[in-house]
Amino acid sequence: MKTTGKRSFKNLLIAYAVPIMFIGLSIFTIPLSGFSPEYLVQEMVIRLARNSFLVLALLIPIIAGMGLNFGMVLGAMAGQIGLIFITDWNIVGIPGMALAMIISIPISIFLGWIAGNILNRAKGREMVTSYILGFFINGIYQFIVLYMMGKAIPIGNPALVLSRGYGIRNAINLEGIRQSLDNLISLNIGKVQIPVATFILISAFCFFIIWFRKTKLGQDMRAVGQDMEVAEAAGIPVNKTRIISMIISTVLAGFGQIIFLQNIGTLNTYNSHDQTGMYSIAALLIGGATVSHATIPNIFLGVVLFHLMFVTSPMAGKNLIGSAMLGEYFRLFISYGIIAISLVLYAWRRHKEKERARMNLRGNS
Amino acid sequence: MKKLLLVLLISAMAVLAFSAAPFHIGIVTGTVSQSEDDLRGAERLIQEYGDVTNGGMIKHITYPDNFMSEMETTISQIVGLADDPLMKAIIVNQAIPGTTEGFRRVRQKRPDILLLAGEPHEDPLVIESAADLAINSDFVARGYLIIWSAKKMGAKTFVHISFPRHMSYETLSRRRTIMEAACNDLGLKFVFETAPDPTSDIGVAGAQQFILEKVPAWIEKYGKQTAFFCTNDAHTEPLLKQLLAYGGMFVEADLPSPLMGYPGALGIDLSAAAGDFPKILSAVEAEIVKKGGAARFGTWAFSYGYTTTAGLGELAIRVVKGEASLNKLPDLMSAYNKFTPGASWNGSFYTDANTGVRARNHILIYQDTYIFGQGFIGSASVEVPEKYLDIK
Amino acid sequence: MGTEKSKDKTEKNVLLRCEHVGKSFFENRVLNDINFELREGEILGLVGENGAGKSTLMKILFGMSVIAQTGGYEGSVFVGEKPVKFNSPFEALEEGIGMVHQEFSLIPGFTATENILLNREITHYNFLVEAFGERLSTLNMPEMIERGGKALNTLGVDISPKMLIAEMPIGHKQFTEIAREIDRQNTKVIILDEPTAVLTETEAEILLSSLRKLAQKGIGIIFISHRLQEILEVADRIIVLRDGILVKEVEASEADVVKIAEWMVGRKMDTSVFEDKLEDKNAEVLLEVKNLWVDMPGETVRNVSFEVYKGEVLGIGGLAGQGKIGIPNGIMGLFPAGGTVKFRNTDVPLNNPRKVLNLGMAFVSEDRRGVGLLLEETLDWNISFTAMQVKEWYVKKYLGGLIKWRDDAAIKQLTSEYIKTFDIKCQGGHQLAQELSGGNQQKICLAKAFALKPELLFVSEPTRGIDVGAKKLVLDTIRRSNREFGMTVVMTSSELEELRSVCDRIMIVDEGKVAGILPATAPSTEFGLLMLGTSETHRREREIQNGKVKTK
Amino acid sequence: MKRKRLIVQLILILALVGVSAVLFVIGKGHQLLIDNKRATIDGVRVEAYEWVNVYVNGAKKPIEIEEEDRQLAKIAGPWHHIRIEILEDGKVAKTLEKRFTVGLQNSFLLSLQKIVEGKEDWLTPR
Repeated sequence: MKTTGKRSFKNLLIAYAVPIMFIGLSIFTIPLSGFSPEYLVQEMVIRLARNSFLVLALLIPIIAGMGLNFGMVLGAMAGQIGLIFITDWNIVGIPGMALAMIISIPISIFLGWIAGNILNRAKGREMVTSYILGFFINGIYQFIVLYMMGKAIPIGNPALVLSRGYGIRNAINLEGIRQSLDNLISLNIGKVQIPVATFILISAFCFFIIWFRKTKLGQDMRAVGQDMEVAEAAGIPVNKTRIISMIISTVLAGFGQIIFLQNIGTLNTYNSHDQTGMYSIAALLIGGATVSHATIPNIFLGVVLFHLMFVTSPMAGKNLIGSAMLGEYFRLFISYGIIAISLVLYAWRRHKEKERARMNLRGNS
Repeated sequence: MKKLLLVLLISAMAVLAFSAAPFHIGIVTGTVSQSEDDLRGAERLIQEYGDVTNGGMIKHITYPDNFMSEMETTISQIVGLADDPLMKAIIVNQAIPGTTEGFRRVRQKRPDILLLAGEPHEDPLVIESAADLAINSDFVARGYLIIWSAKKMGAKTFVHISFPRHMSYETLSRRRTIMEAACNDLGLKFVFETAPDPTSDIGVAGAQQFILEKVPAWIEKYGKQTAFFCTNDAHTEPLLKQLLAYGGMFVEADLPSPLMGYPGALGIDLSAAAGDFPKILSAVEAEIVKKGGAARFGTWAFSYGYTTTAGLGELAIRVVKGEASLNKLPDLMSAYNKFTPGASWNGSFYTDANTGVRARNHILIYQDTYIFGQGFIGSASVEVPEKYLDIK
Repeated sequence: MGTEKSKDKTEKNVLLRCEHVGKSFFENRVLNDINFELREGEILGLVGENGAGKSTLMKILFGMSVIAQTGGYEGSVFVGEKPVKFNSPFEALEEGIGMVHQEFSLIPGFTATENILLNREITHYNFLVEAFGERLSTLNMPEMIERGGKALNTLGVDISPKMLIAEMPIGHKQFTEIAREIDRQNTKVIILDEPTAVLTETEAEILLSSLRKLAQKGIGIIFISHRLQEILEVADRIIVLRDGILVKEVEASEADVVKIAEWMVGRKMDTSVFEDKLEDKNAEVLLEVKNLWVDMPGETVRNVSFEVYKGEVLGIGGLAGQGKIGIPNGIMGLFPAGGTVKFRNTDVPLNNPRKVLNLGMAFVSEDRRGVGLLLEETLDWNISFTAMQVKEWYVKKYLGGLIKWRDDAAIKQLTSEYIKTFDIKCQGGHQLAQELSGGNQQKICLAKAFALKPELLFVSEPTRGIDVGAKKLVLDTIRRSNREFGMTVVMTSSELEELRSVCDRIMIVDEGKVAGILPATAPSTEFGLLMLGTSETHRREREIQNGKVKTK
Repeated sequence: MKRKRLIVQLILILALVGVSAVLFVIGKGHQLLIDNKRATIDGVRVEAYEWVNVYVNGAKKPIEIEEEDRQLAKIAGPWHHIRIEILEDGKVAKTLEKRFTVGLQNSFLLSLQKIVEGKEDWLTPR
């Protein structure tokens, strides 16, 4: 009995190795950074509001067994195109955001459909394929935004178009929709401001996921995710289901990017989407999710832990080493190193689980 | 383990402990790999006013190297500075994208903090909406003055080297147009040459290789009385190297500094003189003259990035102390001059080309060009004709 | 009971009928002129050795796509009176034929209910269906659980419909699979492919009784099993396949275990049997294996102890998946293993292939393409590679071994030697291994092992996938190297007759344990009984292990 | 059945387009340029006011416009109202309230003089 208790505790440690490691690191970096609790809480609230939706967009492909969808940058790009249009038309506030979302939907569907089809030809290597796919679509995005917009696609606003007559400027000021959602219902607890409307939207989406899992489509995705062959044999259209999961993820990533950028207030036309996939995935992994299993609590835990590290580590590094620059490198080391570590830990964990599953087949020795 | 924890906690406490300075100035710059001069300017201030950690006045942090993708980090870095109750001014040099948003957030919580932006990357109207003061190198006046200087140095042709991404920057693309117009007016031949973007797949090495191979051909084609100019920092070093070897002229770099390209092109080590610009200038000058480049190569005697970080810091301190006012040109010049003995500055308020509105919080500045083996050329006192201000 | 059954046999409707069904995979004929019928409520037992054609027959009946892809089949199949030709399992399901596969087609993270009703879920309508299609209707879980429970109840087992497959013992998974087939509204025929292979004794009992229940409801069942006792217990009629031919169709009441085993393996082997069997019991023990377990997926070895005498050829036989292949793989350190292995009275470190090779053992793997050969290299390389690596033979050393150089001349000589000895059909040592035929590749593998000059050679499935002529050559080579060079050989094979022809003693492995060791001269039926786990001693042993010792 | 679904899908798409149109109209941002400059209305010269406070859409903080000045207000959507306080010697001399709707143009010019004088064309797209 004692040994099984010990073992299950060990299993628990293994299962939550990544978040535990992060909590451990945070215990060091928080006091080292010298930030006030108030600032940190505010920062975490802001980051929960702006990043959670993006991370949520990753859930559905995981359910469908397609791993971590690095291809979500496709959706981010679609969202940005929506934002460019509404900025050009000067549609502001909540209606502007909603319209940007509507514009992004068909683009996301199309991109998601392409991604799904390509990933169906690369079964088992979805993650790296979607990663590379992101680069490829990025090229097309740049072509459209830098050469087509203003020429083939009418964009009139001189604040958007380069003076040469075509191409969108490097940075776009999103003042029209800046924090329109966050400030729609704003609540102050102490000195911490809470963007209630954004959280309502996020929780609505969580409920959507919970509901979705209970639909026939959600059930099929779970089946496909766990065993493609069995699902196929049962007559579930596997490829189609996988494409649908990519489409949903891409559309949601587009919405997520719009929510993200309305909080940021500035759109880096050519770069804002670069790190979306990487950071969302990192946050999810740090929350204790794996390539094949992720829950809603993973998301919120992950966003908080990852961004806590992100906010505190540069200052902690600076204070520890004494040089501003090294603080920045410390942050990079921590944040990217941790992604690598959590992926390795995942592989190790899976190995352990497999070994454990076969344990009873082995001799008594 | 326990010991380590204790040490860490104590050092954390030390950070939190009250410092002696009455107020703090936050400075955000790039790292050495991105923009060394900006960072040296901050170190110069720390040297004078002390680091916050040691009870001084200056709190220096850096923004991410990969700043275009990591805007989130830039914003929180800036906002994080405002968490310090003694913080009275924040200077961001260069004010990369995200600075405006960072400033907006600081303003929301701490309206008392002065917000200064050096060399903003965001559109002038955008940064003006958030910053108390924004400083740009005067791309309008320099568009004319570089050509003016080139003519004075005896150039017949002016070659402008760039690539599409840079030409998508409003400031760079507008300066190019002004240069072309100035060439026409002053009787120089204007040539636009394209070189690969170092941030593309070819990389810095590939882009530099391209310049190394191409310059002899360009000199062959346009003659030795040709002044070259490139918009990209990575292109500068190989360009200078080849110009020294094959002839040709160079007025000043995009972000002029004696450190910009020259040490690498000349193969001299200036690390011992870090931050001491008169020493750097004379070392570079001696080498240029030795290689026969006298009167053919120029620069700003003091780095623009270095002076901007230090000068804005100095200005902020003076303003907080009540010794200067933020939007007075002479006060700004005096703060800048503190770090650039001997060199003169000129500047003007930025005027929006579309509306003709003159901004009260956006100043364009430039320094007199220094020609090696000859001295200051006097461009700071040249009147820039009105017409160039309106060229878009 | 048997007479009663045969009486009403003619009165009941025929559910499924095969007429002159035959199938060949290209040149290889696997089924020939099969005729049988299955009636309502009847349980038909189907037996045969590995490779007798059982699986192919079932694939035809279930419409597996592999059949159509390889040119279809001959003869005709009728469901009821309707001739059918299935192109996919879905068409078979449509006609009411369900199949329970040997490998579970269950989703581990799903509950029993979810698996039973996979893609046949009960759903609620909601308005989103109108916009986005049926798949957005929500699942009606309570009703599904009820229906899943009902299907499980029909089988008479006590499994919670909410239980996760991953948490189930293996037997429950089997029941879940069957329940899925039952749940289909129109199921008339269920084909069960070795359903009891993974079950404990008690579970098997329950399964058999639930099969009887199903039969009473009028469902026809085709039951494939290697456990002849079970077949006799449950089936009404038994058909025996051997080498693709239906050799016997009898009422269960007229058969017994020994008879069936004879029918199954009863053919005469035409390969020349080496007569000089070694019977020297006093021979020196070369290898001693005690309580060996090997974690090799699909070939798990649980607890095996045996001895190998110097100079003999020991055969390891048994049905596929029972663990016989796991034994050499475990000893050679290719899969995680435990237990004690002694070679010449010294302990052999497990899980360390290099050490084992150094001790003087060599292994010809059953996995020629994966482990055995460097397909894109020359024969020279293939034959000498291991010897170079392990023994540092055919290597010239300079500067006191600091620099090692391949001795190409020696390698060439070695290769041509083996090409001659083994009669390898090739253009010479420079040819690439992948260009050779299967038999010749096998010989290269043997040559590679021989080049190590091992004292003990493990050969695993040496004749798999090669034609009859090549088989004989390979077996001859093994035999000759044993008799002429005194190399001790442990040979694993699925073909009993092959083992009987080459080996001195044969060990039969069943369910990861040794079922028995017999001299090769023992009658083949005895081996058959050992393999099928029906020998009395073995059965008893199993019951003891299952904690069900019969006191009476 | 299929047909019905097609119709539903069509209706949904149309509804989405409709919603987009509504969002476009109610979210459209405009610049409202408010002029306090001397003007000639029907041949009569109207001087600029000394100081005017304009409250746009119930804002708490007014836009303060000096004599001969033009200021800018950002507004969104078609329906607006403004409250104008005309100050003389630092005291509110006159208060006016106006409701108005704007079209889809980007920029509108509002002349305070014309409002006070009761003219119709006080708001012109620009």
